[in-house]
Amino acid sequence: MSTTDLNAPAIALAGARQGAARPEASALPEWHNVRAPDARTTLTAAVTVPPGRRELRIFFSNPNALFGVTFLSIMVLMSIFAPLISPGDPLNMVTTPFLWPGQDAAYPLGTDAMGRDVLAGIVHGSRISLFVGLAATALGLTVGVVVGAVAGYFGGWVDDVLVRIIEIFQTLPNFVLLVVLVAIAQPSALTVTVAIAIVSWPMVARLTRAEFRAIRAKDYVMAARSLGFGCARIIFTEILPNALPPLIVTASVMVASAILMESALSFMGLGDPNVVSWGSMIGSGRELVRTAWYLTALPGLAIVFTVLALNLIGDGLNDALNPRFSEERS
Amino acid sequence: MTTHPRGVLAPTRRAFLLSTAALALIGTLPGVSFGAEPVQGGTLTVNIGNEPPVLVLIAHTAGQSVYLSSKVTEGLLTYDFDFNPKPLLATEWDVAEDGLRYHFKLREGVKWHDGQDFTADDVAYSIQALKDNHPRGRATFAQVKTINVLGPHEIELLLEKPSPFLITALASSESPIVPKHLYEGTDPATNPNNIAPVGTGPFIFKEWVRGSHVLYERNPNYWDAPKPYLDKLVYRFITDPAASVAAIETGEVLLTVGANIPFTDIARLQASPTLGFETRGFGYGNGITRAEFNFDNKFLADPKVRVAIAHAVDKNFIANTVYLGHAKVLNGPVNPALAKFFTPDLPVYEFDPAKAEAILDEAGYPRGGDGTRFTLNIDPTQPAGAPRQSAEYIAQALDKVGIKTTVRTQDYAAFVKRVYTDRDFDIALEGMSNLFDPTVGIQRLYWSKNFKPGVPFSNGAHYQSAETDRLLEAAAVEPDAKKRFDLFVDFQKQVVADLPALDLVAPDSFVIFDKRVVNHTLGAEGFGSNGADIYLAS
Amino acid sequence: MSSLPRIARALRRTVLQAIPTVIGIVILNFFLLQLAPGDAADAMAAEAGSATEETMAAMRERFGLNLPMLDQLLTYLNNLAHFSLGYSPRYSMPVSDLIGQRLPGTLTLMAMALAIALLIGLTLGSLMAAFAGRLPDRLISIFSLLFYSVPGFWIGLMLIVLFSVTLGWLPSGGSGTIGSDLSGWAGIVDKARYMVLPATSLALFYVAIYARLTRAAMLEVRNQDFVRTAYAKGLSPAVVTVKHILRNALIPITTMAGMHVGGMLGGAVVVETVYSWPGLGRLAFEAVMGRDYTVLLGILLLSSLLVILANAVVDILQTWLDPRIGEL
Amino acid sequence: MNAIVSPAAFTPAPGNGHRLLEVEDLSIRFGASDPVKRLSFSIDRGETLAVVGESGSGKSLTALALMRLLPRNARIPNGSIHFEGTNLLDLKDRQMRAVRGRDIAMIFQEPMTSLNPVATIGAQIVEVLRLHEKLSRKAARQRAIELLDLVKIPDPAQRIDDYPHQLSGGQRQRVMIAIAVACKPKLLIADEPTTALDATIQAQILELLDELRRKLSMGLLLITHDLGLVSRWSDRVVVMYHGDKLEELATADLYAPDRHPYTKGLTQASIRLDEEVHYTAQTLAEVKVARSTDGRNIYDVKPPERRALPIPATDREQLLVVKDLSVTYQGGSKASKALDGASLTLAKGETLGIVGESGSGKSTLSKAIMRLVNSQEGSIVFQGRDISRLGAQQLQPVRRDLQMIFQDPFGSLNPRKTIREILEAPLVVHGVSNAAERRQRLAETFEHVRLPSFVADRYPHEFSGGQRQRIGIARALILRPSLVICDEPVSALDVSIQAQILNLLVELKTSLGLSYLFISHDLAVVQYISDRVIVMKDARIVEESDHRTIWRSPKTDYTRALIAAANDKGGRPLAPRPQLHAAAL
Repeated sequence: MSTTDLNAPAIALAGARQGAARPEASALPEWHNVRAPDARTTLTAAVTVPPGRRELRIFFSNPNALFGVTFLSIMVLMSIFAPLISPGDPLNMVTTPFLWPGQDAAYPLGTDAMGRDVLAGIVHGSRISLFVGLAATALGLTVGVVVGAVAGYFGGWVDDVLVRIIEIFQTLPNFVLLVVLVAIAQPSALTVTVAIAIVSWPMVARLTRAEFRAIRAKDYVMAARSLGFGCARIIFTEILPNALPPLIVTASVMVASAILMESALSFMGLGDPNVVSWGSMIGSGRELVRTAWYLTALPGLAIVFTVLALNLIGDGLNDALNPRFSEERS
Repeated sequence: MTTHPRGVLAPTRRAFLLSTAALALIGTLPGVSFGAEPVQGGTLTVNIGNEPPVLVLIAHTAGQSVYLSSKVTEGLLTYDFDFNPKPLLATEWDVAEDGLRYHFKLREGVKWHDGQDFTADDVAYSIQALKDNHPRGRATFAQVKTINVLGPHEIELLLEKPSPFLITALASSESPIVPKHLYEGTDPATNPNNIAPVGTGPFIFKEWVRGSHVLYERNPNYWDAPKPYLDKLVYRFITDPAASVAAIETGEVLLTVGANIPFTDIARLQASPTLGFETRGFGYGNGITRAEFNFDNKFLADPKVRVAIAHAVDKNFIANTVYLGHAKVLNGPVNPALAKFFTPDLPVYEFDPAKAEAILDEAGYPRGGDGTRFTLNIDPTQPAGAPRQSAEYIAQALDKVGIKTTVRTQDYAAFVKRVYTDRDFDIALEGMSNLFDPTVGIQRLYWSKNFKPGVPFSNGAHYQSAETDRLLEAAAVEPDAKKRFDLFVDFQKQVVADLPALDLVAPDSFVIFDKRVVNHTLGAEGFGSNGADIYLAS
Repeated sequence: MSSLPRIARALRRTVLQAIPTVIGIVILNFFLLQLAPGDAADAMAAEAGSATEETMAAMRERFGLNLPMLDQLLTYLNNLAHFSLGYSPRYSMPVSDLIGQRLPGTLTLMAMALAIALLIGLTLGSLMAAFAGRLPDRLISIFSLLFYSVPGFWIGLMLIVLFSVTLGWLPSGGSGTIGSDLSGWAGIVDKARYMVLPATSLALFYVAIYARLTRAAMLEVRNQDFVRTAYAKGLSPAVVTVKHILRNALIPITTMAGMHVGGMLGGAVVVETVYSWPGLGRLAFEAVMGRDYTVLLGILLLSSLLVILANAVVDILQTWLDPRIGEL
Repeated sequence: MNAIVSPAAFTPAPGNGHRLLEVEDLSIRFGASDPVKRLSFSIDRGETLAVVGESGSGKSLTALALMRLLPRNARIPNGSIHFEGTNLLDLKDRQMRAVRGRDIAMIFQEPMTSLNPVATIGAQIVEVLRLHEKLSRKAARQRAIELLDLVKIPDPAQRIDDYPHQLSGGQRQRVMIAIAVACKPKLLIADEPTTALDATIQAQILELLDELRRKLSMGLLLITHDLGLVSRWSDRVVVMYHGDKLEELATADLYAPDRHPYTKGLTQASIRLDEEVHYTAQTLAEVKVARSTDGRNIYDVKPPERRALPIPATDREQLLVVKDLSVTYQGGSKASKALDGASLTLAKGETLGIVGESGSGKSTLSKAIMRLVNSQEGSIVFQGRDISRLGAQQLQPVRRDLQMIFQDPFGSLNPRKTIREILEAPLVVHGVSNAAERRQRLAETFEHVRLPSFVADRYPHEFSGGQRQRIGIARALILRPSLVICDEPVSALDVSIQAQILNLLVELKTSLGLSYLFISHDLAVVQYISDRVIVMKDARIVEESDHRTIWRSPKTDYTRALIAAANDKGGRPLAPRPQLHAAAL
């Protein structure tokens, strides 16, 4: 479990899936050390599938993962075609406030306290929520991977310094740091994204560092060094591709956490007021949770299902990516 | 009434008459006991929303502290709903015809909670401290030239110029009297007594668990025995609106004031047979919502643009949709609740987007290719709730007439810095208190001499009008009530014409209480009174 | 070999590593907070609703905000060097007292939440491992993920509506019956009644994490050679699970639980807001909003110490669980 | 060359009336494949039966099947396992548990992981005693101490409270044995019990097992890939390949002429120290298994060929001169010396063998020369230039001439790259920018290592260990180096593959004019391939000599001990094996 030394729940969740059971279809014995030298010959020599195909097959044979992919695809399509599904600015106050879902066929999901169409909000909100989730993850992942890779690969004082920095960020309570950052930068979709990335990169860095330290000692990295490969080449072409599987799993969970963090920020009144996100819908509906609970429940459900879908995808990816590579790396 | 006379120990004739008059008045009010015998005992748990920074308002003005400070630390006077003064620590008072001398006789036999006697020295010290330290006291007592202690229970204030509002500023929460022996020689702002107060009031400070509650206990040696009736008074700080509502519904708090209660829940709570609503008793607040225009913005500096904006915004929408009807539409800077200074006789900018567009076209701001004339930002004072919703509405309304408007949210400190220090704003959507008098609560927003970058709640618009200045300055020292009223009416007309700010609505304030809680609102101070009369009906 | 020297070594290492971290946190946050628009005087004036030039100046002087930034930092570091967290003019009390008041509440809440999360998580995780790959595994997995995916405040509010308003079983907020002089068992019961809902709200988020971690760890350990050895001895599956698998599986879980101590403090902000719980999370939030740097820095320092302490506790726990740790 | 079709017809010798275990027609199935097919054999009381096979032969699965400890996803579609007349496959789980550990016990390959790391060894022994013998806590502890004494753990009363990590690998295996024999089982299954251990320890463990077998009159099922072990320690041998039993024979007949060609190939391919074979004199035999069109295996042996290669002169131009090289690892607070003042020379065309047990510093030496770890003291003069302090830039041209082959063919190839990418990357890095030239070099190298060039676009996981090692060699050779450091290049390979790789290395050396620094713990391999040999112990070089002298007249006790251990385990049975006599514990 290279990931047990991680701090954040999101990554913990990803980490928790490291070393999950192999898929039942596999013909591999379960005991780790049932192998004489050269044992894997017979297990893999006959397999002539390009890498990736097998993982995809395992991934798509997992019903949970399939559900996740389907739901997320719908969400992504919805966000892409939002202007077609629901034309106009979702912030527009179009009709009577507090229409309950089903009360008016023109607004099937009802309207909020300001007479805005909830359906339009959810449709358009998917854009911001997914954008914040994906962009924050991309950013956090990039920074985290670079820092983690440098620390893990070079070791020594570079590692010491970077680990200190990572530790400083990890020791700070995540959400408090997030609030401080957003308070400094003023809430907008961009600053919220960057702030979420800032609080999430250390976990990625830690994970990457652990993977790099493990892979760095592998013979094929030794071989690359002995062949005179440059550091950048070794990091990006030799180590990184092999460190990716846990990072991919982590990324799916990070997107989910970023969406949750955005909604929590909105709950505390620190969301972007000029765009609709699921979080901001919950944030503005939270006071009305007793009287018009659908205003929080509907975007809440959108978040729950999206986060669930992302987590299920993460699960599926883990099942698909892990077994072979955990073996390759063992 | 016979066994527990409400009178004072040695009432002067005048004071006696006053208190009788007050009694008569009270007797006619609904929700207030008459005939019923006050019950001794019980604990009243109150939710005041945010946690107050201090428990004594000698050098502070924080809104939440009002409900706590007055219970322990009393003032000289208390007031009925029409701001007529009634005796508290002062038993008799009179103001000279020219308004330059205030004379007080103080109650005898009153002791501080630590056993020391209450004397005129305490009053003299407190008024000087308020003049030196209190953010509003500096203005209220600005004209006080000399404070003379005439005897152990007698004091006079001599003024430079008349301060007609001074007599209404002596409530417990506005001008508390603190024990000199605990404050002398210290900085009143940081005196430890501020967080663990010793006062003369009906309740004794017991504990303040930060983040959780403040606990007061009955003062058994209160000068107005057998008051107070309550054994304990607990203040809780529930910030989450939904949780505040839950606390009322479950009966965990019996009274809620100053907490954030969603307007949607109010209708539901009003249907409850056990709950009562009180909208009076906010005479020291009188909040209004206004959109202040930055005159340093080149568009907003143009009066036509401001007029166009006034026509573009439907105040009724804000009152009805944002506040769900729990607000009154304003045409001027004075809250109707501040009845002594309110005039309905003001010009109205009717809601007419077409007219707004016409004015903007005429003023030379045609719609561009994308339909936009120019762009503005609007900054609501709070990032959530009614201010933000109002801002969102205004942004939309302005969008419709071609002014592309962006809502920017930030926390309160950042808002204050942005508007008053950095002046990096176009339209600031603010909640402002009129307070108990326009000279104290309104003048600061319009007086050109109060354009002070760095000072919050000053003249943020950078509005400058010689006529307005003249009217405000004259009203500030005008002892005659009628003349003063006329000056303020002229002032209101002037600023409605100049539009340094668009006054939107006056939101209602509520005390939501369990109907067993009796006598919590008896005058202009409302729950900000000393609370000696409150009891829990069985 | 006794485990005491190992524990002592682990502690010393932890402390030595902590010092640069703590200094880094102070300096980083100090400058970070300086970037925030507005200062404590602005915040207090905003809160008060009125101010004058004189009061603003007086406040800035009291807060030390009129000093150059570096001086402020040096003053703060100097205070720290004398084991003082400074004084909060906003709260008119020493920061250490302020934090001290809230610390017990926060700690009990976090401990309770962690206990609930671990209890449910371990149970669900063991079930999932037992049914790995089959329907119950997938169902429990989705079930636990649901709690992970639902925003915490929503769960909190719904629990209040259900258990306080509708059923009237539990109080909706606060940390104890105020002014009651309950002591002994009655006092504990009273506290517990107030703690159930917030602790559960805080815990539910972590349940999914522990459940999954437990599942993974159990499956991982289940395939280890020594488990095969245990079976080869003729032990029954139950004995193997309890005596051989569980203890080994606990090791990664304790690591993670230790890591969550810091995170819980952040997550507590929302829960403490919903339940008006007098905790450090809420205080931290208010300190940010009030630009009360001394308080915020104090809390951040404390939370980092808390994390370090938690790590030390985890170290000790693991030293006990796993004799290999601390040998080198 | 003779090829026959398997399975060979074989009738087991009639038993001696003390039949303990009778396996009949046993198959094991995973999904669609049967790693063990219709296997039959038997073990008598007090007898040692060896099951021999290379990886994937199904021998370990067979052992697990006897204990009914097969992985969950394995099934036994047919066959029976009769133990003292009871078919174990018919027993309920509860009944089977009573058999495990009491009647049949098992020892596993990996002593490092087979013990619970968080329990004391005492507790782990006591556990089995309390379970089956129902001993009191105190009595069980007493017995545990006796057992530790029996398996020759020094100071057992003290060590009983140790945790596994405080013991060496050999000691842990002894503890495993103590657990296994605690209840005096009738059958002891030892699955590759010494594969993970150093040679000197291997002999001791096997000695112990054999002694216990006699003392406790157990049947012993010895599962191994090592023919040397079999010939020394077993009574009968079952040879398996790919799930098929090829033949069963008495150990004495292992080297007889009329054996199954696979068995013959295995015995010929494995090198033994006492045979003193040297690469200059002959090639090694190679076993080849091919699959016929009807799906059966065709076995083929390529016998050794005589040859007479010259022994390179050591006084020629020195390619590598290492002087007083020291490496210190900074591990936290304390520093450990991994290499202490090593000096050596290597002439052009020479193969310098380095032997030593694990932890002796062999690998550190090779990595220090490769500049993969930094040395603190001493010099490395390669091609006349001290490279010990060169920076990465200056080192770049040197690396072209100095290459390395790694031990684990599974870990030395990047699983994410095709073979073409793996082999072309070094060319790109070293400035061969012309794609055509790179293709040409690739084809050439494929030819050198005897790989068909159509495999270039496959990924490493599609290859067997032997093929991967060829790819590893190809990667080392593609830059046309002059010195190749071979770090245990064959120790992870099966015997048959080992012979192929060794033959290839010798061929390449002569055809490409290479020099080798050949590191191995296996004395027989080093003896075969080296011109000169260095012996290392505890980070130091303790002895150096030419390839003949060092085996015949070793100068140090350590070398003598190494040789003795190697001979002990690997020799032909020199004396009759001690016969069974029941002795109580």
